[in-house]
Amino acid sequence: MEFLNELLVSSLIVIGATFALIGSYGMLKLPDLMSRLHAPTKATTLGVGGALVASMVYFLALNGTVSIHELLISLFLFLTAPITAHFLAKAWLHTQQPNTLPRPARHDWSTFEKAPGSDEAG
Amino acid sequence: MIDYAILYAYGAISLGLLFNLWRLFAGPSTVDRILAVDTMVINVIALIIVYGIQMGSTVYFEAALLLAMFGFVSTVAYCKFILRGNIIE
Amino acid sequence: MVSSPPLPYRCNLEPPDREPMSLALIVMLPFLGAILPALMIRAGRNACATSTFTVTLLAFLLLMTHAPTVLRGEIVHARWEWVPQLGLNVNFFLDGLGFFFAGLILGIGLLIITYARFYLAKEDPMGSFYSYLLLFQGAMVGIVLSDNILLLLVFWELTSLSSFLLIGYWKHLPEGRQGARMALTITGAGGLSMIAGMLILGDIAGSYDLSVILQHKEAIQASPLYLPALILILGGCFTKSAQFPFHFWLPHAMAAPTPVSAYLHSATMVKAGLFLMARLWPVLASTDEWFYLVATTGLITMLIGAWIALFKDDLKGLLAFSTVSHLGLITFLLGLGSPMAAVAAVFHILNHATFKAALFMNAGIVDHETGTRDINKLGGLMALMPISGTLAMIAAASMAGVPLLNGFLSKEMMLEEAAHTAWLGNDWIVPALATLAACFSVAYSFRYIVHVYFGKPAGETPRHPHDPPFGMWGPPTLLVVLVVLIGLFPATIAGPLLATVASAVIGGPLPDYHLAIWHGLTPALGMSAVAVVVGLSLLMAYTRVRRGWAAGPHPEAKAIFQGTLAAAVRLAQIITHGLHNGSLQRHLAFTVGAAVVLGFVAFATATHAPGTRPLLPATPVAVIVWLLLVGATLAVVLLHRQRLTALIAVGVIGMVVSLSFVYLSAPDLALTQISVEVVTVILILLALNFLPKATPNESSTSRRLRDGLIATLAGLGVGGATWAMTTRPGETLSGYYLEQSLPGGGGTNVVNVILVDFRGFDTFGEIIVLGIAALIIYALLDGATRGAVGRKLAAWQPDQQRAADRHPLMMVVATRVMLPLALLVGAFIFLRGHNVPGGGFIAGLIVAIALIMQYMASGYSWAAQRMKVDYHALIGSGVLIAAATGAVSWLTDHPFLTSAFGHFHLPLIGEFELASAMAFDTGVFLTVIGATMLALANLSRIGCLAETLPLQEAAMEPDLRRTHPAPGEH
Amino acid sequence: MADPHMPEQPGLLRRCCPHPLLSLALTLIWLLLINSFSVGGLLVGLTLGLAIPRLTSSFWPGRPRVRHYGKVVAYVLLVIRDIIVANLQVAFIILFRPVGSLHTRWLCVPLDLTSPEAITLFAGTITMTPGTVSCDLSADGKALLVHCLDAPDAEAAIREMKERYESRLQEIFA
Amino acid sequence: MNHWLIAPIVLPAIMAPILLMAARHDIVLARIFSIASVLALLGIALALTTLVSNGLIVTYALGNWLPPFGIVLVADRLSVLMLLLTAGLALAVLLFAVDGSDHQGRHFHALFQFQLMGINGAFLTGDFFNLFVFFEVLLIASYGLMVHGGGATRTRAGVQYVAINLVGSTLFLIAVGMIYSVAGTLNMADLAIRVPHIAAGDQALLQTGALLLLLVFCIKAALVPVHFWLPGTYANAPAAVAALFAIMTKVGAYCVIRLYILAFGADAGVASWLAAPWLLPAALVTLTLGMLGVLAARRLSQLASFAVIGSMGMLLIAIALFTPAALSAALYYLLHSTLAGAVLFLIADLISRQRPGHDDRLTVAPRFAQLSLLAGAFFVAAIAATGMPPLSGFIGKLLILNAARSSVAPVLIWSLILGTSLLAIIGFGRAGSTLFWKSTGEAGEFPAADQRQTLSLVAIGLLLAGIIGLTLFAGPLTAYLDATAEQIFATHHYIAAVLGNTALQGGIR
Amino acid sequence: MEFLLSSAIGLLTAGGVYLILRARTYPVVLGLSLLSYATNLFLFATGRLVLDQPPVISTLATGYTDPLPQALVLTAIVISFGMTAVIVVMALRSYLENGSDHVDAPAPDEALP
Ligand code: NA
Ligand code: NA
Repeated sequence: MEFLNELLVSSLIVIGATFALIGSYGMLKLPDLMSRLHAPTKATTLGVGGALVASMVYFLALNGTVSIHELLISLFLFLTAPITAHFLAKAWLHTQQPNTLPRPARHDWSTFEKAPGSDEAG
Repeated sequence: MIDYAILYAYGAISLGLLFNLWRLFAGPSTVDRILAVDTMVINVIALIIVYGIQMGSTVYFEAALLLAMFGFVSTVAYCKFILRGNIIE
Repeated sequence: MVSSPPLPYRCNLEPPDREPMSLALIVMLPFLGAILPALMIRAGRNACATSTFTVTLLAFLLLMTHAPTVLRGEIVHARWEWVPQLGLNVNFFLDGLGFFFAGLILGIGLLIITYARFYLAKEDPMGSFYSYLLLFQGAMVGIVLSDNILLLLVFWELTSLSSFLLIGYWKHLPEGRQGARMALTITGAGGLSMIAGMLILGDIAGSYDLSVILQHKEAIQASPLYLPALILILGGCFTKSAQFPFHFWLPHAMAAPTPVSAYLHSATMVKAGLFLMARLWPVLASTDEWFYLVATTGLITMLIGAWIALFKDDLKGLLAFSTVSHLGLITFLLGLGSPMAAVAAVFHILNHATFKAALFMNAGIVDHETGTRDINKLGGLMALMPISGTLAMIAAASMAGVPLLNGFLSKEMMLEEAAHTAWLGNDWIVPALATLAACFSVAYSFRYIVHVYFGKPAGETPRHPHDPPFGMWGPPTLLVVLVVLIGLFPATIAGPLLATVASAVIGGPLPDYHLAIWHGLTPALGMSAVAVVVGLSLLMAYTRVRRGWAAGPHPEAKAIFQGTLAAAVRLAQIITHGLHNGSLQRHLAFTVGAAVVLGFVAFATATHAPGTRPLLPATPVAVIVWLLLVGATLAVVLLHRQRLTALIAVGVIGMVVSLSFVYLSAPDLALTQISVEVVTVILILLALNFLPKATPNESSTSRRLRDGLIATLAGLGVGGATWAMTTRPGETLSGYYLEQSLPGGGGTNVVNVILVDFRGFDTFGEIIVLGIAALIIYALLDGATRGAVGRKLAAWQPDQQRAADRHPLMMVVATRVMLPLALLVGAFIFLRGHNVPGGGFIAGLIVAIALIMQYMASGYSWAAQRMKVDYHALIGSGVLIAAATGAVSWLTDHPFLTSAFGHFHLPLIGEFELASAMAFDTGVFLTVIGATMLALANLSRIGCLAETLPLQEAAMEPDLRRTHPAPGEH
Repeated sequence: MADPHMPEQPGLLRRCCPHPLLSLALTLIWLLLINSFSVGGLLVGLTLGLAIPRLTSSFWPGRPRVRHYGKVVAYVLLVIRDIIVANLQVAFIILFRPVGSLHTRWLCVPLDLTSPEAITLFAGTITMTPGTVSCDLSADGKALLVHCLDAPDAEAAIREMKERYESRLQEIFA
Repeated sequence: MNHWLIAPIVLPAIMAPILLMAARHDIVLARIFSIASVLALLGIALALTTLVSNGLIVTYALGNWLPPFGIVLVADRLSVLMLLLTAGLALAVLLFAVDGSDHQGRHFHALFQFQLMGINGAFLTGDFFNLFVFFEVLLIASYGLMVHGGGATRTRAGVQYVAINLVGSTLFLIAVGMIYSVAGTLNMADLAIRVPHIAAGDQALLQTGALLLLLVFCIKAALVPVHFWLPGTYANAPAAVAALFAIMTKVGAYCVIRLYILAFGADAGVASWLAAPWLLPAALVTLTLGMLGVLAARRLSQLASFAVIGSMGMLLIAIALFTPAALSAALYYLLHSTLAGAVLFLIADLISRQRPGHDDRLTVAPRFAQLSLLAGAFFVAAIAATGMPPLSGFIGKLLILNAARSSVAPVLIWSLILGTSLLAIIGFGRAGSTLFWKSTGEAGEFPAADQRQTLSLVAIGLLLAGIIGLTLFAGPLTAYLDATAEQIFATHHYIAAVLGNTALQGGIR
Repeated sequence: MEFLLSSAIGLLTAGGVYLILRARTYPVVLGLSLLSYATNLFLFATGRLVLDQPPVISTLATGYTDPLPQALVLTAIVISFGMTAVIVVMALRSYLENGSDHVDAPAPDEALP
């Protein structure tokens, strides 16, 4: 039982760490920002997740304490990672002004066009 | 066994951090640098959790929690700065 | 508990004082009375002059009440303690010398006051004139009555100050201002030199009391410090009495109104130096050093003053240089060191005062009546101003040394002494030079008479002259009467006084002397005769002599002095403004440089040994963290000109430092660092919005190398110190805290217990720092919304292209969800802080960040509308709660911030703890929120003001339902 | 922090507990945070769960109208599964696919969702799942700009996103 | 337990938030509160003076934690004297500010109170990390006061001031760290006991730390070469603030006196009199540069700034002699130079206000209102500042000269002190004649400024009265200061008061 | 480990000093930040380095680190945070007033208009 726990914890740690590494590696390898953006926002999420689950299992099994507050970290990461990516993408759109973008039906993307009804002048 | 796993994790995450550091230097754009730092924060969270496992202590949990909660705030702030200049309008 | 050490300068209060008050009153009356003229001037000029006169008269009469005592050879004392530790006490004594000078000062003062009433023009502020005059008078009387050389110094410098005011009285005249400053500079310098001299003298004698010092001739002259003391004291005397080479200030002080010149520069102030030499004569004189210093200086001054006086066309200039010459004469006499010469000196002081004051007043009359003092423009005034002319003739003849007048008598005595004086073994040079000086003296004296009152008028003078009112010629008449009377009956008129004074100077038995017109055919008579003949010949041949003089070099002392001063000022400005060029870069380079030098030298010069503490292994994680830190630091330095990038890199450093704290067993620090980092980044970004986005490269390569060198040294220093510290074992107080934390502080998180309990006072100060920071930020930003800055801000244009949407939807929604979660975490961190990492500070930052996220997501006005909290009040209440928590312990008579805690048991809930530290931490919590929010909210408010658009109410609502476009709008 | 200018004056229960679901969630999260269960902890959690929504109610002008709570759970499970798959796929791409062989492209995904919460959730889901990042919203909120790391067929990708996530979200937020 | 001991810190610390909350929008109320607080501080300082004047050293263990574990406040003659000086100066300065300049920006009174809290704390604390905290309190409050009212040059000078002081704070922490790392304590008295027992191998760290700390204090005390911040700061600060800052330089001097006699004085073994060889030369150069600056100044406030630098040089010369007599002289000079420096800034400001367009520059300008009144005030202040008789500057100078007799370089010290006095006399003479005399020759007059200045003049009068008081009562005062100096040198009294007699007897614990 | 920390602190110091010697307020602010990191780590190091012995009293603990430096560093962090905020805003105000963020004021006598 203990061995199984150890095995589980160890594999979770290894999996998490591997994904963390892959994410960072992708960020190094991929050629342009938009591609690079895929690497960390995905891989590292699982990377941290793996480590967190490992931690939960570890403290449950080895200490006998129910440690589930690690879930909170995941909750926050899940809440924030899309925002981060969204902003990075918008910042990239704003600085690069790519002309190959598909355009939506009536209005442009909000990075380039103000929301209708917004009373911002100029 | 866990010790080896942890050692592996340290190596992997550290390598990842070095990659991030490289991206921080190389850029080329500021957005790339922000991305590098954002990823770094995630890796650091992972590192702290693994360190907590190694030390068998939950005393480091809050550090990871705060990084998770607020790591993104600076990233968003940097991006907002690039987008609008004024981050609180 | 502390007993005063035995003080060497404590004075003894015997013999019993006789009428001590009246003596002090003589000194104090002019000071006290100085306010009168300033007040009485409102009642008119006569009232003003009368009050001044009355004050002086009172002092004079008081002095005269002591005349019998003094003439009996007795000394009156009066003493009060002032600064006994220093030996500076208010001790006065009145002996012959003091009496003589005080009488001179007050007596001539009375005449001057009368004269000035008529001399001063309507537009001259008479009130301040008389005030200054009385101040000066008091200071002078103080000098001559002081029985304490430090007190004497006080009065000495007061004469410099009050004469500064008097010389500069005619503020509109540049000559007056320059003359005043020159006089102040020279006499001030002399005064400083005298301070040193007096301190040494007092030290040798063991007391600063003159009456004590005068008893210690042998000790003083035997002391190795005698010569320095002598030189320094003479520095004061020579400057004050305008001795060569310090003589040049006196003629320039003539820019003062004539009453001032007559009073200060003939009768009184310039005599202060002579007085002091006479005063200290018993203990300082009759050494070779004294002779060569004093007699030589006097002789040279006598000669040079007379020579220059001959060629001065300004009446007052002529008189001024003649004064210089006569002062030299007296100095010369004092310098001879023989009792006989001392008697002659005293006698000449008296005589000079009478004829010179009369002559000054006469010059003033001429100036007053004709509107000029230029001899070349004057002539033949005898016919127009017979009274003045007669007075001038007598006084000038006395000055020339014409028999039957008092000047003759003392000059004769001087020549007699000179005739017997050898200088470095040479026995003709002194008599020869003295005779030569006498020749010049005769020449300029007669020039004064001949070129002003005789001959034909040189031309039309600015005003048509006639004899002035009695008020102006009365006082000189009185003096001229004295000139004649003393000249005719010296022994009767001046004899007793002279004897008293001379014995006070000599401090021993008087020499055998006779005050008489005829002494027989002495060498002096011959020298006098030569002087009259040669002097008159010089005057006959004046045009030619003058031409010869004009051909020679004329070192203009004023120009040299002013040049020197200007050069000194310029040098001072080069040094000062060159050094203090307002460059922060320089300031910081000096500061860091000083630290580096001090640090390295201190370390190298003290004993040190390598540390013995076993080193911790460098784990791979540590190496990686280290690499990250190094990389990020290099990134900051190398990329610092791209400001946003540099900030990002700084953020990385902050994170790595937090990670290091985690790694090195400091979870509280890690939490704090993480939270602080976020707020700092937001703050800097808010500011950076308005700042340039890049830093220009302005430093030269050499500058960068210099800075790099300083930086490297500083880094090596601090790094080395860290190494030295961490590698050696050490013992600290920490054991106590670990031991006491739970039983004494009621918490298991020792760091938190230290913060809120053991060293809660630090934390109290720390939250106040934070609160102040926020207040300053508020004040700075609030000020930026107004005035020129406010207009600049309103006209501000963003310097970068801006994306269209201000509040991306996803962010708005996410932060709404985050807010309650973050608050919950904040509460969690707050509540647990006492026992595990956390606490009020971190919790406050968490809450603040959560709120700031709302601002970022939805904009300033939207969030500000929903934040009805007054951040000022939040800061205030935070500090007050913390203070109140501390003060509660006063109720039980415990010191501020004494904590209390208890464990309680409630059904269902179980064991829980309540601690006063929680209340304290609440204060911390509130202050942190208030401070952070006040700072950030006001920064964003500035951002809003800079936008051209008005503050909006609801545009940032995430409610697309409301803002959805009408079809076909685009 | 309560805003006195809030328009509605709801009843007592509503005033005390403006967001019951939120209160419940906060209480649970509190228990997560303190990492142990005790009556005292629960009481504190309940207090905070009630207090925090009250304090922050002015930041929550309207609450999201969730119709089917049951489907929320199903959706979460689906997304977690997809995230794991996504991670594997992306890891494979990063490690083994040559950069030149990727079909990176931009997609314009038309939106049927209207509520901000739903749109956010949809965009978030897309970002967290295979090889896609939602980059921008159109100014009128009716289209989502998505970047794909490797999408050979654009139409298929759009269809999959809409069917797999948007339709489910539409059911949840009705 | 004498709770009055903490009142000088807690009272302003409470008053400031009250001002924030109750009187933020009511300047009149704020003024009343602020003045009342300063008056109370004055009363407390007087009460404490009577408490310690018999030689008693009173301590106050915060949080009831015994030193060296908790923070302790120590009131002895020296610290109470500084409290009294601070309160007196603050009263005058506050009256001056209340005449209008307090309303030119936000939060003047709250910052003022916090400033007093910081200064008082620095004087009272017996713990050198707590000293750091109070340094920061007083510094940050001074940052706010310094830029009060804003303006281009003032804010720029403010940035410089802050930057320099932040570097100073950094150094402070490094120095404290070095000392703590080998001495293991933060309590000054405890440090004094431990220093002589510190191993030879650790001496380098200890002494380096102590000297770096000295540098920090010297930055505050504006000693060359770390004085550069002062002219720009003082000359650009609002006058009332510059006047208040006269006490800030004294905080640095106070710390030197306190720490380097207590912990690095006669009993410190190999670290004895650590500060002296560095301090004396620097002080001599400071005196020279300061007085040269007086000669070179182009504005009256600049002149006053350099006069302050010079006076700090003079003060630190006396301190650096490290004898009771010299220290007594130093304390007298400290009192004197604080008042003299402060009043110069106030006078400069009044003059500046009357000469729009010319301000306080030493240039010829038309005649201005109140010329004779201000000229008189300036004359008295200048006499004091140059050390001319009969005012306190002269007495202070004599005391220092007297004390320097037995020093290592009496001739040099005497020559410099007297020589620089001449520079000061010339400088002040130039300034005064330009401002008050030359102007009368110019045609025209400035329009009479319609401003209420009664309180400003009262403030100036108070300070001048203080100077005259120092002069008149120099005898009893020097006796008191002699006793104070003796008390400071009798370090065992201080140590026993803080740690108890056993600490002394037992040596290191 | 000690060497890593020492060299890191040294590097941070060097970087900070180099930046505070620059001519614009912004790098000076960053330099001061770097210096404050260095100082905080330095002050922290006065308690010597210890791994996994947090200053939290517990029955499981094998030892404790010196808690006092940690408390001091906490105070120092908070104070330097406040100071940084002030200098940032003051630099901003100065820039708005002067139109330049150069750190060097004009020479004192030129300071007046
Ligand atoms: Na804590
Ligand atoms: Na995705």
